[in-house]
This record gives sequence, structure tokens and C-alpha cells, in this order.
Amino acid sequence: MNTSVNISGVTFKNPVMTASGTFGSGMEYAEFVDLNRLGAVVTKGVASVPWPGNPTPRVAEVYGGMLNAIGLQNPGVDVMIERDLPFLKDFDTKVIVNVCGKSTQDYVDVVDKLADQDGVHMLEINVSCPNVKEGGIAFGQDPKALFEITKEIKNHAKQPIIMKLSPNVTSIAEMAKAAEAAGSDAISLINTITGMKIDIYKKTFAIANKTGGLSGPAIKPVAVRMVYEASHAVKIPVIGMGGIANAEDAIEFMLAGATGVAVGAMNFHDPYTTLNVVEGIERYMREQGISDINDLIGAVD
Amino acid sequence: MNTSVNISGVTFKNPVMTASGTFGSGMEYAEFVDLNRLGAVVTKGVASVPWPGNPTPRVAEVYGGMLNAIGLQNPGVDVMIERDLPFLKDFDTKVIVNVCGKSTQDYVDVVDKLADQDGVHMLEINVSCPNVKEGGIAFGQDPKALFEITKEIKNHAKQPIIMKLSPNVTSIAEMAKAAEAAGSDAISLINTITGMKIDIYKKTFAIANKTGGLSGPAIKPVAVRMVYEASHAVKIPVIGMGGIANAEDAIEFMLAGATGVAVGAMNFHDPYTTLNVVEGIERYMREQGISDINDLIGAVD
Amino acid sequence: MSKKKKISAEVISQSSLAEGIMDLRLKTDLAEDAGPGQFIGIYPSNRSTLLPRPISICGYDKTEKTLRIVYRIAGSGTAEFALYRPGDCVDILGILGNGFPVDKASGKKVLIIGGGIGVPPLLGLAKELKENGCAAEISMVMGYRNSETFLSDEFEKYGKLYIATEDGSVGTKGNVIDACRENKIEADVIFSCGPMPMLRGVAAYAKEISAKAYISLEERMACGVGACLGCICKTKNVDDHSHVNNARICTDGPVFDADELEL
Amino acid sequence: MSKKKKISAEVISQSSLAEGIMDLRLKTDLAEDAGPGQFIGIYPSNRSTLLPRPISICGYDKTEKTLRIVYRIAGSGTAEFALYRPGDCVDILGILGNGFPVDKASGKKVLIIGGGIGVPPLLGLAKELKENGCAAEISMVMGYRNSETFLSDEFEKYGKLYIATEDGSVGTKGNVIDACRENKIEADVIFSCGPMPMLRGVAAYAKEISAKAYISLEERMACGVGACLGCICKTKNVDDHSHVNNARICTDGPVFDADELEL
Ligand SMILES: Cc1cc2nc3c(=O)[nH]c(=O)nc-3n(C[C@H](O)[C@H](O)[C@H](O)COP(=O)(O)OP(=O)(O)OC[C@H]3O[C@@H](n4cnc5c(N)ncnc54)[C@H](O)[C@@H]3O)c2cc1C
Ligand SMILES: Cc1cc2nc3c(=O)[nH]c(=O)nc-3n(C[C@H](O)[C@H](O)[C@H](O)COP(=O)(O)OP(=O)(O)OC[C@H]3O[C@@H](n4cnc5c(N)ncnc54)[C@H](O)[C@@H]3O)c2cc1C
Ligand SMILES: Cc1cc2nc3c(=O)[nH]c(=O)nc-3n(C[C@H](O)[C@H](O)[C@H](O)COP(=O)(O)O)c2cc1C
Ligand SMILES: Cc1cc2nc3c(=O)[nH]c(=O)nc-3n(C[C@H](O)[C@H](O)[C@H](O)COP(=O)(O)O)c2cc1C
Ligand code: FES
Ligand code: FES
Repeated sequence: MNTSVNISGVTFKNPVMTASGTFGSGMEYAEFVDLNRLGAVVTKGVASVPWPGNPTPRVAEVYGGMLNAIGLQNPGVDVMIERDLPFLKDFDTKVIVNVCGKSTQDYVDVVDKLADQDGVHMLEINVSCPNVKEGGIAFGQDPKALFEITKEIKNHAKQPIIMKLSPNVTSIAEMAKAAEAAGSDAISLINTITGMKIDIYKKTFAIANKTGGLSGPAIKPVAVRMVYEASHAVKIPVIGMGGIANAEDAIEFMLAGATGVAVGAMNFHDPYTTLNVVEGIERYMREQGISDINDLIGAVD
Repeated sequence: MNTSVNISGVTFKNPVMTASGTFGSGMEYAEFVDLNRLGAVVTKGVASVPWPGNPTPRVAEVYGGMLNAIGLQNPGVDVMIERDLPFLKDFDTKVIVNVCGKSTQDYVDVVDKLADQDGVHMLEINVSCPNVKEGGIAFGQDPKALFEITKEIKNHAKQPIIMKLSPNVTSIAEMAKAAEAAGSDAISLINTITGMKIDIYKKTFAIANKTGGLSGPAIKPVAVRMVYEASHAVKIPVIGMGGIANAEDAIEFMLAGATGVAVGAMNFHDPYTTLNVVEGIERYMREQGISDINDLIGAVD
Repeated sequence: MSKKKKISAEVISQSSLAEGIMDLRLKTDLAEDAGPGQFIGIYPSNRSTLLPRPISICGYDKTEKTLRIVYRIAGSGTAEFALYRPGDCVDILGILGNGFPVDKASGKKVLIIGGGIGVPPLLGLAKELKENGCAAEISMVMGYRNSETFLSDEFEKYGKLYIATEDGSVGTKGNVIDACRENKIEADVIFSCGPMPMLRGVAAYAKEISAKAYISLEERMACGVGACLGCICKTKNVDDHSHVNNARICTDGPVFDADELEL
Repeated sequence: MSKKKKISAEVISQSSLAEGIMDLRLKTDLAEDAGPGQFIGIYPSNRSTLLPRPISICGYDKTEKTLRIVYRIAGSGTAEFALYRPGDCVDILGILGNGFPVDKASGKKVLIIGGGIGVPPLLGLAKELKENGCAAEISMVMGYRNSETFLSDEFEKYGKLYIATEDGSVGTKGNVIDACRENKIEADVIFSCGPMPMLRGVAAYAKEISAKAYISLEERMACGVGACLGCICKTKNVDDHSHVNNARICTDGPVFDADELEL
């Protein structure tokens, strides 16, 4: 039984990854899950310098999911290189570093610093964070801006890059095409959908930032649809995410066209989710007599 | 205690309405709910001629909601005038007729036919149905197209019009402004978010149309955010909907900026939902010492 | 007929009739309105699933105010129902649907054909026809996968019962139509419920023997009360309510005159 | 310390201590790792709410492997927990957080200050200090809304207890700081848990009497294990882990040296 997939020349032992920002640098969940079992660990977004993020409350629970406006707090790429990457090197899993920035130069700075880190197998470029005022999503909601920044990052990146797309757009296919045209090696989606919660007794926003990104099972049907549309619009591989809670969900994304899948907010509900997804996919393949996981990709059309 | 609200010159005894397409013409739910208690009944979308709609399966359950691709099946405006409007006239509630079409002319034809129906208090123009191939959402995803069709409909309409906006856009504020600029008297949002579900055992789409519109509690945070953004972008009143299950949810929409609120998919979960919302809002006002419901509108900022 | 209601019903008993087939009895006032071939919507209590599950009425006792349903564990909702114990409460919506037109059986040779999980609603029909109807004769053909021929002992009380099993372990090996032919069953009126391919076979068989067929259909439902237009089937002629060639299974059905459908 | 786990725990007992205040005891191996001031995440079984509820450990018995938690019914999750009966199972995540630094109490005059639903975790602390610590002296001030002074009888076993109530029905009328002043309570080390305005008062009072203060904070949490960065508090200096002026309450806390915080 083959469970390995190939994304832009990188081989993953299985398609199961962690969604950026929901798994720290892997350290926090290593207490629960053997990281060696995962296809890849995708780290929390990192910028060229430390970012303090947004005021609290930063998270709020909603029906079937949560809102977050962490605001990309991160210790900066230097700390990641000194502390987190060495920790991850000890595991037999691929490492994808998620990169954030406020300007094109910010992104390029991080990408340059990571260029000769051989423990970094791919870069995921977050141009879709709805929770920072400048940069971030501005690049992710306009196909021209997405094209430009992708091109610039591609000029610098030594590792293959994955542009991470925002669902807060009219046409996800158009965004996927812009990323592909600019040379992105793969795309991942969806980032969170912008949402809001109001406490009707306190008469305040549940999130200090007013709006936050919606994630969790609530968004899964939107995510599956967008993965389907994006994967039909481009030839580069797609990594799908949005509400994955179990192997069935992950397989649904693959049938829709995803080559890789990532578990996000459901890690908070059950820290063993990633592992359960890995094992559940294997069980499904056995039961359905599927010998190569690649046969699942885009199989429902 | 005043629970009445005014939308573009029409007075509603309370802000609670039914979301189009989830309440038939009112007849089906009259067995459960005294229609006299509702602010308004909003009817299923009606076209100039009967439409057969989409093949089945047309509905699928998802986490915290459902997908639908009814495809705007409807008996045509003539039947509505002969059968449904006379039925509704016997109730002391406002009637909003939801109008659909494939071309501008289609919409205009319906609007013209309804012009001298005094049992129709407002028209809601559905330019945001994701489940029909032509027309519909095409108008609802492009501000220019929205402006043009709004203008044309406004030229014909005798009743005040409500443009119903699609959430499947990059900027809801821009769409709201286009509707306002073209003379719409009010706007309503959100229509369903396009989603997809795949049955991993049958390897088929759960909905024959492949994609369907997501509704129910799962979409509430997105709907509240869009109501907030839209109501801050325009001066015309906003009718909010998306996942309302109880009075707390309805109040959340009002605090975010909605003047009216509509209950959709949750009617299917509990046919008494509209009535419970009406009574729950009154209870909240008593408990919180709010004498005029208009004080809630946009109160969290 | 009374108004439809969503109310809480109390579980009286539950048992397993066969592998994955449950027999649930509920105490509820709705029983007073029940008829054969009608159904109820049962709401899972799991708050992440919101739609009612349509389940046919298998039996009812109007004096005791009890409803009996027999269902297959098919997914998360029915799996939850299978855990219910006496005393538990469950929200139900009903009474839904039109039911079988028992008056059409008056003075006629009736044939009742059921397959798989389409068998249960026919038990209530057989009982009603036997006890309150004026059918000249009642034959029944029930199709099962294997020897787990649930409810067959009860059917026998109401008329002549033939059984078909896919694996041939009981009765005719094959499907219900094979059993009809094998036993050369004649009829003026057929009532049937089961999977769509079987219903198509029933409609064709009815034509052959010049009988009327009334068949009960299934479709994904959201509201269950005729409002959402989710559950339509195709009709030969323009439908009175929809003004297109669609009828609503939840309200215009689930039982239709086979001649009126585009199967 | 053992690894954190998500496991199922069995409810041993549950009772109400005061209006809306519940006392729940769980059987779980996690008790072996518990210390005063740490907490667990409790998952509602309602499938529409997915995040664990952080609740402090009020007491623990490492031989019996039991945890005790005392909580206020504050919303849908805690309302669900309040229905649990002996024998029910509940998923919990733990042991979380750093807990109170009991070693800092060694040879010192200790003052424990609690307010409202911040009272429960201090009971485990008082017991630990009394039974296994080497504090020179233990005074305690607990603040309540009214005469429902839950847990106060148990605190009395571990030292001198002062009570403050908002309505003046028991002890000092006013808040915990009013009670401290009224009783001129001296201390070298203060341990405290309660609402933020109270904690600010505690930090100021500690300055006044030149005591060290260790305070336990609350914030909305998602993961509970330091991964999501949802639950931060502001620190005076750049934090070792985050490299900005933020510490994670769930892992670096919930107990912090008040001097290190930007309150
Ligand atoms: C009029 C009618 C009468 C029925 N009577 C019976 C009966 O007496 N006994 C019995 O075992 N089954 C009956 N069914 C089928 C029954 O409704 C489904 O098996 C049940 O809804 C499955 O729910 P679930 O949550 O277990 O499955 P899931 O697959 O988890 O359900 C997901 C969603 O799909 C819907 N769904 C799944 N399967 C079906 C289906 N076959 N038909 C309609 N909706 C479906 C569910 O209602 C739910 O909304 C009937 C269906 C209809 C339409
Ligand atoms: C470290 C820590 C220790 C705590 N210890 C206790 C304790 O011992 N006893 C006790 O009664 N309460 C304690 N709380 C508060 C407790 O977590 C909340 O009252 C509880 O989460 C409310 O959940 P709910 O579902 O009833 O409320 P809801 O309002 O329905 O909860 C919705 C969401 O908000 C979160 N939330 C709501 N209130 C709070 C809050 N005050 N703090 C953090 N998250 C909140 C919930 O966890 C949930 O994710 C503690 C909080 C923290 C952070
Ligand atoms: C708390 C939190 C923090 C996140 N931080 C990041 C981030 O730093 N970079 C990024 O690209 N996406 C981030 N995301 C988005 C997730 O990676 C993922 O795209 C999204 O949550 C949808 O998946 P889910 O529904 O499985 O959570 C974050 C999500 C959450 C919930
Ligand atoms: C079954 C169904 C049919 C619908 N039909 C229409 C329609 O005819 N016209 C329209 O404008 N919106 C239609 N809608 C959208 C709803 O009116 C509403 O905007 C949407 O469902 C969000 O609200 P909810 O989450 O409360 O359902 C339909 C929704 C559903 C679920
Ligand atoms: S289920 Fe809604 S019309 Fe039949
Ligand atoms: S709750 Fe996630 S870091 Fe503290």
C-alpha cells in the first residue's frame, strides 16, 4: 500500500500535515503525537522580526469552530532557525515553514534567511491572514498583487513555494491561476474565513480585533468546494484544509482534488487528530482495496 | 416596549422575518406558527414563468447546517398572485416577495406584474443564488452588474426594493455600496455560501448540482461580519440572516447593524424558530430594560 | 387531520430485529393522527446535525398513543437512535406525508410488495387493510437479503406471505418480482415500498398484470413539510401545486400512483 | 512530570456548593500529576462546541487518583457539566499549566487571597502548603458576593481565614483588600486568584507591604497547550519563549510573578 505523495518534487510519507498556526512549531504537540508519523509539520507563520500580535481576547468559540485573531505573533525567523528547526530535524517528517510579512521585502527577508536551511523542505507563503492590518491578506485578495509577490518570492526562494490562498475572494480559481502563472510550485487553501461574534450581554465583540478568522468543521463545505475549484483551475498540486476532523474529511478533500491535507483547529479539540487521520486513511484504503493513495486525488469529478 | 422597525417606509411589527425559500409561501408553516406574530413573511423566489429547478439530491446535511441546490424551482409569478398572495392577505403581517430571474428582463417582468399588488409590501431581489447556471449570482458578484440591474429594477418597481447580496464576494461593502448607489431601498444578506460535499464511500457529490449553498449556524459568524461591514458602508437599512437559531442570534445581528432579521434553515430544525425568536427578543428587551428595539440596531461598534 | 407538530416523545422500548435493524416504540399524541405509509421526522440530539430523519410509521396504537418504527442503522443519526433506552425522550415531527390510499383496496385483490428497509411501513398497511379495510384478498411479497427476514412472522397474520431472499436462504431465490412470477400472483391493486430499482420493477409488473400500483418513494429531505422543495420526484403531468413536473415527496407523497410518475 | 494527555475520566460525584457553584469529582490517572494552581481542559460532549473548558484543580488525591474541581455555571459548557452524574464519562485534557510555586513559601509568612470563582484553586494550595510545605504561617482572605461562602469551612482547616463579602453578610463588608487592611494582614509571599481588578489590587497591596505576589490569570483559550498563542498576557520584559512581551497563560502560567506582568 503506497500512502506517499509527491508535491513539487518533495516526497511526503503520507499526505497528512498540520495547518500553520495550530500546531506551534510541533514541540507542543510532540507530547501527544509521534511527529514521525506525519507527512509534514507546517510551522506557525514567521516574520523577519518578532511580532507581538493582537490584543486579547484573541480566540472565541463559535458553532462548529472558532474565531481567531492572533495577529501572527511570532518570535522572528532567527529564533525559528536557532530553536525550532533543530528540534524538528530529529524527526523523520518533512518541514514546511509558513512565512508572513507586511511588505514584499519582509517576505523576501524571511525567504532569504531560510534559503540554506536544509531542514526546511518547502515554504508556505501566507498572503491570506485576515487578522493583520497591513500586508497579509491585501496580497491575497487581488490576483495582480498575488502574481507580483509570488514572482518576487519565487526569485529568492531556494525551496519550492506554496502560496496559501484566502477564501475571502469572489473567485478562488482566478487566485489559483495567478499563483500558478507567477511560478508557485503548489498552492494551499483555505485560510480562515473572516467572521465576527458579538456578546449580546456584554455588548462587545468577542474578539478584541472585532473580526477573526473562522475555522473548524463549520467551514469544511466551503473549503472542499474551493479545493475542487482551485484544483480544476491549475496543474500545480493543491494542499487542502478547512475543518478536517477525521480521515473521512481528509479523504473528501483528496477526492475533491487535494494532494496534501492539513489538520488545523481540530487539533485543539483532539490533540491526536493528525495521527487518527493518518491511521484512518490507511484503514479506508485497506477496506476499499486502494493500493495507491494517488488514485484518490481528484477522483470525484 | 416598542418592537417595531421601519424599513424604507414600511413598518414591521417586529424585525423577525422568514428567509426566502425556507418557509414556502407561509402556508406550510402556518400549521406551526401564527403568521400574525411575524414581522414579515418573505416568500420563496418567484420568476416570470414556472421553473423546474435542479435534479435531486437537492439537499445534504453538513456539520451545523445544510447544502441546498433547489435551483429556484417555482410556479411562476401568476400562480403566486392567484394563490399565495390571497392566502397571505388574511394575516396581519408584511409580505416581501423574493424575485428571481435569468436576465434583467425576467426580473423586470416579475416586478411589473407585482406592481399593483397591494398585498406586496416590498420586493426582495435575489441576485445571489449560487445554484442556477445563468443570471442570478452573476449579477451578485460584480458591483457594476449589480448597479445596472438594481437601477433597471428600481425604474419599474412600485414597492420599495431590497437587493439580496451574495457572500461569495471579496468585498461585501463594495456590493452594498453599488446597490445603494443604484437606488436600492434596503439590502439583505447573506444568501448561502457556495459549498460542496462528497460521499467518500459512494464516490459521488452529495448534491446532484455538485455545489450547493451552505446555510445554518455554521455560517453565522461570516454573516454577522458581513452585516457589520455592509451596514457600515451604506445608509440604507440592512436585513440580516445566516444561521439564526434563536433570539440571541437575532439580537447579535441587530447589534451588528441589522434593522430586520430572517430565520432560514433553522425552520427545518425547529418549525417554531421564528416565533421563539420573536418572544425571545421581547424577553431580552424586558430583562435588559430596553424600551425601543431600535436602540439595538448597530449598538456594538 | 390534526396539525403537524414538533413534540417530544418518550421511548417505551427498543430492540433489535436483525443485524442493524431496530424496532423502536414511542409514546406520543401524534399516534392519534397516524396512518399506514405516513412518516415522522426524528431529530438527533447531537447538536451538530440539525435535520430531522424521515422514518416511516411501521405501526400505531391510537388508544395507547404509541408509534412503532423499524429502521436500519445507516449513519450517524440512526446510530444515535439505536442507543435510546426506555424513558429517554426524542424530538419528533409529524405526522408527515399522505400515506397509502387504503380506500383503493375496497373489494379488490391486493398485493403488498416490500423490499429491504421498505418492508416496515407495509406492516402497518397490512394490519389496517385486514382489520379496517374491505380488500377481497391480501397477498404479500417481502424481499430480504438473507435469512434475517425481520417482521415476516407478523405479516403472516394478515394474509398470504411470500418471501424472496437474495441468497435464496428463505423462499424464492431472487428479488420480489421473481417471487411474484414464481407464484403467479394476481392482483388488482399493488402497494409497494422499497429501493427505486425494485419500485421500477413493481410498476412494470403492475402493467403486466393490469393492476394499479401505489408506490412509496424516498428522497433527501430538509423540512419534511413541503416548504423547501428539496425532496421532489418527477411527475408525468404538471403538478397542481408546483406548476412544473415535480411533486414533493414529503407532502404530496411519499405514496404516489405509479402511473403519474416519471420513474 | 508526565506527558499531557486527553483521556476519559469517570464522574465519581457531583454536588452543588452554592447557587450555580458545582463541586465535581473525577476518577483519572491524571491526578498523579496534579499540583495546586494547575488546571485541566474539560470537553463538552455537545458536538457543536469543540474547545476544552479550562477549569482549575481544586483538590486531588494521588493515591485514589481523583481530581476535584469546583466551577460556576457560566455558559453552555458548564451548564452541561452540571448535569453529569456518577458513572458518566467526560473527556479531559491535562495536566495543564505551571501551578503555584509552593517552594517560594518555605519559611515565609504566606497570605492566600481569593475572589469569586478564583477561590477553588486556592483550597488545593492551602492544603499543600499546610501538609507538605514549610510556610512559617498561613493567612487566607476569601472574597464572596454574599453569605454563600462556598469552601470557607474547608479553608479553616489550613490556617487563619478572613472573609470579605460584597453585601457585608459575613466578615468584612467590601472586597478582599478591604479585609486585608481591616485585619492588618502582613505577609512575605502572596498567592492569589480571582478577577483581574482584584488581582491588580493584590499586586498593589503586595507592593505596599513589600511582599512577593504570585497571581493566577485567566484568558480565553483554544489549545490549552501553548500552540495557538490565543491566551497571552503582557509581560514587562521580553518573554524567553515568544521573544516579544507576551507570555502564554496556558503553559507559562496561569501563575505569574506579579512583578513580571504588565497588569
Ligand atoms: C419517507 C421516508 C421514509 C423512510 N422510512 C424509513 C424507515 O422506515 N426505516 C428506515 O430505516 N429508513 C427509512 N428511511 C430512510 C432514512 O430516512 C435514512 O436511513 C436516515 O435518514 C439516515 O439517517 P442517518 O443520520 O443515520 O444517516 P446519515 O447518512 O448520517 O444522514 C445524513 C443526512 O442524509 C439523510 N439521509 C441519509 N439516507 C437517507 C435516505 N435513504 N433517505 C432520505 N434521507 C437520507 C439523513 O436524513 C440526513 O439528513 C426513510 C426515508 C424517507 C424519505
Ligand atoms: C486557567 C483557568 C482556570 C479556570 N478555572 C476555573 C475554575 O476553577 N472554576 C470556574 O468556574 N471557572 C474557571 N475558569 C473559567 C472557565 O474556564 C469558564 O467559566 C468556562 O470556560 C465557561 O465555559 P462555558 O461553556 O460554560 O461558557 P461559554 O460562555 O458558553 O463558553 C464559550 C467559550 O468561552 C470560553 N470562556 C468563557 N468564559 C471564560 C473564562 N472566564 N475564562 C476562559 N474562557 C472562558 C469557554 O471556555 C468556551 O471556549 C478558569 C479559566 C481559566 C483560563
Ligand atoms: C489559532 C490559529 C492560528 C493560525 N495561524 C496561521 C498562521 O500563522 N499562518 C497561516 O497561514 N495560517 C494560520 N491559520 C490558518 C490555518 O492554518 C488554516 O488555514 C485554517 O485554520 C483552516 O483550517 P482548520 O479549519 O482545519 O483550522 C491559523 C488558524 C488558527 C485557528
Ligand atoms: C432550501 C433553501 C432555499 C432557498 N431559497 C432561496 C430563494 O428562493 N431565494 C433567496 O433569495 N434565497 C434563498 N435561500 C437563502 C436563504 O433565504 C438565506 O439567505 C440563507 O439560507 C441563509 O440563512 P440561513 O442560514 O438562516 O438559512 C434558500 C435557502 C435554503 C436553505
Ligand atoms: S423536504 Fe422540504 S419540501 Fe419535502
Ligand atoms: S490556549 Fe493555545 S497557547 Fe494558550
